[in-house]
Amino acid sequence: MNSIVFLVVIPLIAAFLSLFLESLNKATMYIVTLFNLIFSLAVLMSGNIPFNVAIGGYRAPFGINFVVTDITIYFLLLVNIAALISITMVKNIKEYQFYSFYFVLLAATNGMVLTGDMFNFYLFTELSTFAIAGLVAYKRDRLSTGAALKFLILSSTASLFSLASIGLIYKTLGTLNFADIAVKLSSLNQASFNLIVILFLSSMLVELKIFPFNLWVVKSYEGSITSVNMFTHGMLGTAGIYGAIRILLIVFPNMYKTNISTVLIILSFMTVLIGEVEALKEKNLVKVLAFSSMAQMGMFMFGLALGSFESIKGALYLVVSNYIAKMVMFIVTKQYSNAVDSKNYNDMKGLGRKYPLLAISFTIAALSLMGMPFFAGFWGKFSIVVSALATGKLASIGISLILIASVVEGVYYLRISHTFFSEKDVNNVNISRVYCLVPFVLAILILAIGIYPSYVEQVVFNIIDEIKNAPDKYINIILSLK
Amino acid sequence: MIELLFIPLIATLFLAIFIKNKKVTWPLFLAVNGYVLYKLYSIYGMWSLSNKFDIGYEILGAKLTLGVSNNPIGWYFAFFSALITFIISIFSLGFNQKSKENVSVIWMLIIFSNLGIFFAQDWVIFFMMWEVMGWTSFFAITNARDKALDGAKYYLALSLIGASLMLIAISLLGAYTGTFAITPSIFGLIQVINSSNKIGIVILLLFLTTFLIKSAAFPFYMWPQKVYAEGPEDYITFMSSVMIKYGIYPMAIFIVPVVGSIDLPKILNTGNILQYVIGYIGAISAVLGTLLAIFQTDMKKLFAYSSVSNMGYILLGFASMTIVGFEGSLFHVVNHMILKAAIFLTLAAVVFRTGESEMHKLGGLVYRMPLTFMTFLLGIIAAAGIPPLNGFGSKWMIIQALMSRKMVVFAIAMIFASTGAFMYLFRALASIFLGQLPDRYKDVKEVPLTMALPMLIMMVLMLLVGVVPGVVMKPLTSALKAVGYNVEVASLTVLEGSLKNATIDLKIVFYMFVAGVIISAIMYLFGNKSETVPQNDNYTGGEYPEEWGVDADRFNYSYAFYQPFKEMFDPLLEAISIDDFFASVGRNFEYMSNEVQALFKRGEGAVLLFSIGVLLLILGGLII
Amino acid sequence: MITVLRVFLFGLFAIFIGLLFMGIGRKVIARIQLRYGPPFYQAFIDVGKLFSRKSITHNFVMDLGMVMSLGGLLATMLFVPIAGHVAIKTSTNLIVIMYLMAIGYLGMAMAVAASGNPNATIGVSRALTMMLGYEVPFFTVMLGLIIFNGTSSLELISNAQAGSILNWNMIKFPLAFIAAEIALQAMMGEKPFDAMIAPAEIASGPMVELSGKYLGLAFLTHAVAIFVETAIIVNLFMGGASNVFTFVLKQFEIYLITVFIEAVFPRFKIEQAVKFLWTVPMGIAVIQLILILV
Amino acid sequence: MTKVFIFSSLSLIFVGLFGVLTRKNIVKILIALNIIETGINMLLVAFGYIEGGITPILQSDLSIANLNKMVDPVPQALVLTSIVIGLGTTAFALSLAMRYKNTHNSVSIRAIDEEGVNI
Repeated sequence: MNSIVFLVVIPLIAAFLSLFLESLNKATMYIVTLFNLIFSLAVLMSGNIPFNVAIGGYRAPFGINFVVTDITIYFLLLVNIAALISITMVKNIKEYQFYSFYFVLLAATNGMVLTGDMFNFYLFTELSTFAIAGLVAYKRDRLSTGAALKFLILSSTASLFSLASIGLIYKTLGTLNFADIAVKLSSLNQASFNLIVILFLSSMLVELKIFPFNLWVVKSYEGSITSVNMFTHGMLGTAGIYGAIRILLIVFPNMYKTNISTVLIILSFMTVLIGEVEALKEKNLVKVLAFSSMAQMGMFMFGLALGSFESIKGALYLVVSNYIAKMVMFIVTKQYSNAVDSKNYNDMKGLGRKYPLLAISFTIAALSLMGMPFFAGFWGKFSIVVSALATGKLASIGISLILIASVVEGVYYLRISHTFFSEKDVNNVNISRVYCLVPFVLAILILAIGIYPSYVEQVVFNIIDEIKNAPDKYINIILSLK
Repeated sequence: MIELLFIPLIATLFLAIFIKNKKVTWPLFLAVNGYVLYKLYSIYGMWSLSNKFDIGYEILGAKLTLGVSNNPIGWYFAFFSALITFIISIFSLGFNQKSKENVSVIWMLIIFSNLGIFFAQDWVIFFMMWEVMGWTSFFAITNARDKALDGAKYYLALSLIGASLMLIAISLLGAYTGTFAITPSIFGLIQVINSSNKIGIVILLLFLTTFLIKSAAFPFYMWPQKVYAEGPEDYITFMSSVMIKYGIYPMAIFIVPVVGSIDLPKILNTGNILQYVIGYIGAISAVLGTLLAIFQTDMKKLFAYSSVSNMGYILLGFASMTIVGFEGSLFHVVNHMILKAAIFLTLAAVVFRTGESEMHKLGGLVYRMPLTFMTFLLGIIAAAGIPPLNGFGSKWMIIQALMSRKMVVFAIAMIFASTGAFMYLFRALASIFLGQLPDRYKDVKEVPLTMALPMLIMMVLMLLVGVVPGVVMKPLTSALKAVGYNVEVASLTVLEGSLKNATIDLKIVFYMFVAGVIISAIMYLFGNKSETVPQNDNYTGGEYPEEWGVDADRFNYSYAFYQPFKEMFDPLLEAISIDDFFASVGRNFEYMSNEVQALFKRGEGAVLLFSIGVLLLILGGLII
Repeated sequence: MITVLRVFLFGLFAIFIGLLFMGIGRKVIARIQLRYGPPFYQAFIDVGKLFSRKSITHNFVMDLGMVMSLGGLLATMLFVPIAGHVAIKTSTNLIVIMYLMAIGYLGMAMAVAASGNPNATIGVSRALTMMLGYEVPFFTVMLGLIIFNGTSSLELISNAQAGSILNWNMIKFPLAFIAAEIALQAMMGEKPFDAMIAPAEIASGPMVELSGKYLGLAFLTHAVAIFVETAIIVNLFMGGASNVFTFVLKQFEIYLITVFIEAVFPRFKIEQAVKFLWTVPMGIAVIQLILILV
Repeated sequence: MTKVFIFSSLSLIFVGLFGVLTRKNIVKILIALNIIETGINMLLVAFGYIEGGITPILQSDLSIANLNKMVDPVPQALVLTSIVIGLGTTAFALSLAMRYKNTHNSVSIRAIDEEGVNI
């Protein structure tokens, strides 16, 4: 299955080509994205999973390798689906820079998910932040330029930290392969292990939007166009989550024996608290979504940091719920804010009456984020609460604070929903009905998962299974390659 | 069994599709409610009906199956809820002719969750339905109108807090007793508590808090007045009569059996500590609700506080932990449903015709709306707990139970509250319907037939349950018997108290009352005939004020009705304003929100904060 | 048929005794104030006169309310055992009696509020406030006796005191008796607790708009109220009686005490009255209750 | 010798970090970032360095005999890549900085900017 490399290579080629294609760029974008999606679907269907591809024929610990296991393929699909949905929001963009950056981002996020090598992972991360910064800056106004610059400075500082960590890993373990690191990690002494994990985490957490590493989020969400927001959320965010799962749970599982997991618990519930509380007073809908996505990532991180399989399962449910719900919300926000030419949700009064599908989708997404039953988010919340209470005092306090924060979330989201439905004359507004359909289908998906989570449960089970039996399901596949 | 939940859900979809068309939605709403009522009637006694769904989700290492099953106490609650809902939905038919918004979709969803709560077999599905009730109520209360937003937000926040507490409680319960099913978990929890485990008490208190929030008991007594004041009137009728009981149901099936049979230190040999906790919450709710109701000027707020006070009675009945008190409380649940529905229907009718809910701006409506007046009159007589209308029997049973357990403080609180009830009830009667009719309401008409009919039904119900309490007590006692309580099935008109020689035959009370009225009517007819004269004739001695160059002023005593009394209580009420507390919490949250936002607005500190974060990580990882 | 006759006779009896007491009361007060006073049958004459006059009404609620008021009190009266006789065999439950009494007051309040006169409404608002004032201490007293006897049946409580005078609750629980007496004073609306009538202030309050037979019905209501309230006290504290004559005599003693207090005291303001009722009689009643409980 | 490398690279990192944290001028911040990067690159090279080591090229018998004295080539490969990445980032950031100057009329990162623009 060496062809898996195409997932990265073709977008990269497209990135080059986009400099010359001009008006064909949009078509290329669809073609490449569809290719990636269909290709990854084909990989899923082929039944060859898991497999390992050594780039250039170098055997696993020595060369760079691409690994496809259950986790990989699911996240690959998530990334590519997000890409497809996001690009439907792209309209009237002529500049080749946008397309070029998009292709780089697509290649980088696919690469992040596929790679089995630490340094390669760092490279792809760097590339993706680079691309996102470029995309954020696309609007060329004060807001986006400032946001992009600050994001770039922050993320390159962070990635320098991770580079240092990679250096340390290489120095101490003599390898950069994920699987090899996992095997050799037990020989490492505690202090250097801590230092490595801390340095690596500090770059990881920037992408995962954990407080206090998340100051870029609001500005870049606010400054960029909707499709870019969806890239940030659906592609970069999802790839980051993949990285967190892969690296924390499979490469550095020893982390749970140290105090770092405690620190992570504290940071993550602080993230939730701060994110929700800030969103309460915010009137700009895009910023509300930014704050809320911070909080959701905090919740995810909380589940991950607890470290029990129950809580990881909850975290994965949250990922699914947040992934779909935020997508819905961004689309709705875009349609509504374009319609009234304002991002303040108080100006969007009455739109829910004229275009109820959008508003209903938004409400369903919001309810899912709040963790309401019969919506996808509930199962995640339930699992996390159950396992947090079984874990210990700190986790119990944390989960209580998170639940209080989710009350705040409920209040502001439903207030926004209410605003959509309140009465105002909106006759001069026009939204294409086609655009109402995408979020509605996604919202129905949320409901379906909420009511009958069996299919997601299967996927989540496979992921957890891989984490549980990491030596069999991941490490040996790579290292025993001839 | 499952179709009972399924039909409302399907109906919700249809209602949503036809939301613009009032001619379709409200009859459909009525029809579905009728179906639910019929279905509930038909499954009486079939306690083994149940459905289980496997949703393929694992929790605590076991597959989670969700189940609904018919159970006696749940049926009792569900049936009477459905009955009242059905009557209210007849009223809605006429009431919503003019309104722009359509609350029926959300309302149907609430009915669905309502049935789910009553027939839940395990805590997970109970919780799911409970949460659905929370957010749907938010939309139902606002009903897309901005003025109701504050109250709705308050309610939403409270119910979300409650639900969070319950989620924690359920998780702990599952972890410690190993089951999510409701009935086994009762025994499990009793065992956990009896083996001197503090966590058991914590679980119990978490559940209790959740239920208290929904039933608007003491520390959470503010939401009814905020919500009822602005919500759509017909929905508010449903909320005040039916929905406020949702907190009582789980208390009856879970809290009461657990508290009744755990080993805890006793107070004065009359009851354990938790019993007293519930009792004091009930007593404070009853007294405080009464006092606050006395001082309201908005009629909907007044009756909102009256509901708080009535919830207090129900809690007092639970606190007595005697079978009579328990029966009394559950009986009062239905009584309060009926009488509150009757009262709120009349209020809705008044608002429908006048658009006014401040009592001192109304007056004299009895001249224009006699039927509404009669319903209201019977409603307040019932609410005051005066025989021969309903309200009395249940209150009597609760007081009997409290006296037999020598819980004197609670008994006195109860009497205080029910005597104080005369004050606010009469105040509402006098200010809305009696006194002099303002000129602007000269052309007010009696309500149309669809709204008059439910009122008539309510009057009949109040009298029927008042004179023949057996129509409610029989199903109640047989339900309790089916659950395993040691009770006898009640007879039609006789209520049993728990003290010596304490049985009352409400039939005889009714006859006595009729006899008294007949004697009195004979006296009345015996007197010389009377003449109906306009108001001013009595003042002016037959002269016309216009001829003297003066206008006839109309004086009504309806503002600051109990001013001297209020002044007595002002210091007390200022001292214990829970509202201020919650408001300050809300303010603090918003203040915090502003502060932290400033952090993100500046943005140049990003790298700085990042480094601080790294430092924290390092310090945390190495030192902690 | 016999039952109907009994009920009717009981009602008439109560009205008769009540009116008689009222007349005698007026005479006694007059003598205390060094006046000659009207004859003791003056109340009958008044009622007769009022019923024979033409009267005015403003709407049907007034009629309804007045009938309800007298009817409610008569119904209450039928529950009170008079020297062991009750109109119909029933458990003479104290709580039922207390709640039934309220319907009479509610009817009266409704009727006068319907008259549309602000003075009347003020009077009613005061009366209801006063009611909250006296019901609480009175119930506390009752609660003590109910817990002591283990029953809430008035008849059983009364029977438990049979025998010597030392068995009377009045002797056994003097504090309770004092508290009940003070509460009774307020219950009857006599001075110092007559803020709801206050002729000089609000022109007799509730009665201001009543005329002819309406005022007559109000008179009768008051008469029955006096009968019922004194009868409750007699049953609670003086052990009832073996025959009707002694019973009425005991009732009269209670009424006389009330009249004496009425004759010499000025009037409380309404909030003073409530505060007084919630401190002095309530305090006494609570002390008694604690003594009973311990 | 390795220690000197490590200490000097660490000091470069801290100097750079100090610059990033305290400077307000965007260009200075970018320079400081580059200093950190250089420091880290040096660190990586130092990690692979062996006291008195030889070039890791198998060209003669001597080099084959002294395999364990060879300097690790991987860090150098890494460093090359990371230098390229750094270059790209810096170039991109500088172009953004130019636009920043145009839109904000300032190169201070504290220029009060984005707020108030939203409608």
